[in-house]
Amino acid sequence: MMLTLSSKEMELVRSTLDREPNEAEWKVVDALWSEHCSYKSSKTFLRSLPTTGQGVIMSVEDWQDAGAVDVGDGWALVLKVESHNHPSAVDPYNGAATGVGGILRDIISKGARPIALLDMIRVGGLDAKGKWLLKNIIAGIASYGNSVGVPVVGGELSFDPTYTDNPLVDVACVGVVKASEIVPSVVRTPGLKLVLVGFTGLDGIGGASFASRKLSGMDEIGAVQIADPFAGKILIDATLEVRGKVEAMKDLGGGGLAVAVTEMANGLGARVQLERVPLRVKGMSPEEIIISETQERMLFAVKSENVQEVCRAFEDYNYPCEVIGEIVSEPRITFTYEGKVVVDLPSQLLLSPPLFVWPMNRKVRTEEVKEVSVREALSTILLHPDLGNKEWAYSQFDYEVGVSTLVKPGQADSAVIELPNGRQIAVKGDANQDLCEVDAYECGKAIVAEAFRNLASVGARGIAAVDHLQFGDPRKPEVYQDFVDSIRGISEAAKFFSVPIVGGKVSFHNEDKNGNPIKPTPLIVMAGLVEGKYLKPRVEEGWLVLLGITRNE
Amino acid sequence: MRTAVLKFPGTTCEEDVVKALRLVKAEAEVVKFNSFDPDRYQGVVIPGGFSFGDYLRAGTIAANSEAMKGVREMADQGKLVLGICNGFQILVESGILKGALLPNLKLRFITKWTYVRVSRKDTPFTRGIKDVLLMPIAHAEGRYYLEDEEEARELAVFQYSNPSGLVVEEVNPNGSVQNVAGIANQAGNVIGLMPHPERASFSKLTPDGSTDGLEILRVFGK
Amino acid sequence: MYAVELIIVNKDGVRDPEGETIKRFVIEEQYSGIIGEVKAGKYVRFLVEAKSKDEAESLVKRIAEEKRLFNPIVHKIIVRSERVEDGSP
Amino acid sequence: MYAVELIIVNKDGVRDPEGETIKRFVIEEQYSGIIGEVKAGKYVRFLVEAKSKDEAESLVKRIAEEKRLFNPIVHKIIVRSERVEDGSP
Ligand SMILES: Nc1ncnc2c1ncn2[C@@H]1O[C@H](COP(=O)(O)OP(=O)(O)O)[C@@H](O)[C@H]1O
Repeated sequence: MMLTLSSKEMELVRSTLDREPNEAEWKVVDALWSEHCSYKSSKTFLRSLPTTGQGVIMSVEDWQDAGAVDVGDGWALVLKVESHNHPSAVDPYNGAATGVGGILRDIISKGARPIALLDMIRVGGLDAKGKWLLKNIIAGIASYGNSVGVPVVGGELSFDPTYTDNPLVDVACVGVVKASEIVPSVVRTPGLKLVLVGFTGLDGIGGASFASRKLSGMDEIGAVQIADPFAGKILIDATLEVRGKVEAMKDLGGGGLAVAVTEMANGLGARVQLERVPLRVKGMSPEEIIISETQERMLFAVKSENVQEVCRAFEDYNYPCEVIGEIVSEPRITFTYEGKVVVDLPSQLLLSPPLFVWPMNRKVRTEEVKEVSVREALSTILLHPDLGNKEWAYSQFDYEVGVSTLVKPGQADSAVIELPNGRQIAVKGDANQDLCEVDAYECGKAIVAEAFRNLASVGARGIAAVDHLQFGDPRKPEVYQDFVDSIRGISEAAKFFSVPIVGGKVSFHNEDKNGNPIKPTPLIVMAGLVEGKYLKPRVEEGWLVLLGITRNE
Repeated sequence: MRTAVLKFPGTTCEEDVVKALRLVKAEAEVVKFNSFDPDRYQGVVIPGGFSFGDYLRAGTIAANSEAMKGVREMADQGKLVLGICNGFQILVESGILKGALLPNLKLRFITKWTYVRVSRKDTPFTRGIKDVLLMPIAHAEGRYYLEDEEEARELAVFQYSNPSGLVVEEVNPNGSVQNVAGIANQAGNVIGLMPHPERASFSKLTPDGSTDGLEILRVFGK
Repeated sequence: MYAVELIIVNKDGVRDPEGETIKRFVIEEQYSGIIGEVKAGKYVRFLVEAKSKDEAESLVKRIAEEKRLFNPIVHKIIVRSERVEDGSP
Repeated sequence: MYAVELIIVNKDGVRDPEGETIKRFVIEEQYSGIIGEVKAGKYVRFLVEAKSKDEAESLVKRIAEEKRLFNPIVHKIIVRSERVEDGSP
């Protein structure tokens, strides 16, 4: 059995339970206590981010799947970012595609309709491997986004040898929902039925711990997930059809049913009968059913009287929908299989992993600035693939679907989309690995400022952001220091611009095959409301005006 | 005109089409593929998207559905049938329109604004409209093929062209024969095209403020 | 049980950009003169309960035609089969 | 000359949504019980000048690996060949 728990953590589990957990129970604890699900190495610092502010409807505080802000007339904008780095390293096509599927499900989990996607891609370079990665990553994103009819309206393409073995594939999604119709991720009352939609298969067994581990290069087949955008589309359509009849919903992500059920119960208890779970393959063991990470599944908490109606919407599409258990008041998570207890653990234990603060140590940085000739500097900059034309990539995305993309990819520094209430929002994602490598704190500030400026360039004022913090192994003091410094920077700048951070994600263990961490790559995705008229992306003639002081930086 | 906008599992553009059809005052509604009654409508639009994930080949699985039998009935009765993008692929795969739509020569999905020349004005959709229209394409399998190129040219209603309406190979985005962007049946009541008229129906979304898509959709408002 | 393979390729004379691309990028640099034509297509494998090879193959042919798994205007199909015990290829 | 077929399908145990969808929406109503699993994949056929069947097949295997025509993490390949005179399938 492959667990990521440390011996100290295992000791803690044993002493809390006062017994030795069985194998299935260990796997459940392992999934819930994984870095991916528990944020055990990051939570302490994430708390310092400014998460509230004018217009915030739902933020990190609520510990929900995505954040939401008010955009007028009773509408809320829902925003989330996530990465699929490790899966994309081994299977760039499916890794990137399932990343899109996952972020879409985060948005529909709130009852929101996804209206735009962004993709921020980082690979090593344009050598054979880099090209293979890039080609497949873009094709994977296109395949999923296009198939479900959500326009990919913007993103980044960046090249740096630091990503040769560990590409970064970040996807963000914005959705809209009437604020009064937001569906929570957690339940408050016992008695609700737990309804699972979608087949469960063998895919991705061990994925949550995979993401929290470094890439071993070994047979990672179990962690490979195949994207099924067609199923994803059905899931989106049917879920949005039934959202009014559902008390809470969650998508199934890392850690599968174990995590979704426990987090949804949120301190209450749940009883699940595993034999009721619709399976794609015969002969799955109860344990496998609990931790399978098959894509395109959702968990709903539904009042008994609404179950039929909810499931009818899915049956219409020939999509499985089954009651698998219920929420109970006794705070225990119990999984049974044909009457036999497989897992029986206290909710509290699962929801409270020990938090860590790892040792920190600031890298010694050489202050010396290399002398370069203007000519050399210019040609290095202008020939860098980062500045190449990205049409090859974005022309593979159906960015027109939805008839609301006003400023399209390649036209300006941010995309502008129209909301159902007629208002317009701008969105953009930004990171800067080179600056972060030199100074993570300044970089944290800079990326927030850059995102804010990018929005301003089309006439929008930032109203909310989500961040994604991508680093190496947190147990390395230099890495952890950078991590903490970047949060401090992001936090300061977000406060300065009054842009609340309404959500985010952390991804550690991004390393090359020699165990060197990637350059620190925090990333910001910001949304802003256009004030007045959005600015024309291009003008035919006029003066060029440069604002601000140009320094020797 | 009472118009059904047919939604298969995987269709993505049904709401966009309805929005555009409302602009021309068509009485349009989205109808799910498993509850489609052809007798209730005078016209039907099969919108774009990825019906059944476009697995195997774009449009194939949808072409096998009961709903397409209904569409064939409507076509035979001379009612108006419009297939956009995936809708065109479905019409071709079900044999209601002739030919095949193959993967783009570049082998990838392409989104792009394209000019098309209106080559046949003897259809209810194109009677009296402009000569050149600006509309976006967004597809991976749009290379129209028919062995007999002469016949392809006769069926062609839209051909990729330059802005002044010249049909030249350089502007062919996908390698289709004769630059075909859309065709009609002999009678002209059934049209399929790869470009999206509904995306060229709102002036704020088009590169030059035009609304050429509405020209084609207008017939449903009559 | 029979494993019946249905292979769908473009007819001769219909361009096959995928085959062409594989040939161009993949082969010419290193293997020109050794590799001739390259043709790409789709592969579908059915497990069929049937009494004979013939019955299995004609069933798949019928399905391919009825359900238009290929478009006769552009594609040709190759159908092959072999007897299998448990169905794993 | 040898005609070498390269068939690329998902490994056993790895999902195949395309095959599943074909089965569920095209085959099932009419042929359930007769048609079991449906698996979809890619097909590439190479004409190869080689001295032996073995040589032809290993050349195609090498090309498939070197040129990443498949991803060994998710796919398995089947390589088969037969001797041909003029290369027409
Ligand atoms: N870097 C971060 N900054 C701010 N909030 C974060 C960050 N990382 C995670 N969060 C928040 O933690 C919460 C839990 O996230 P998570 O459980 O990972 O969501 P999901 O189930 O969608 O993966 C979310 O509200 C998320 O926005």
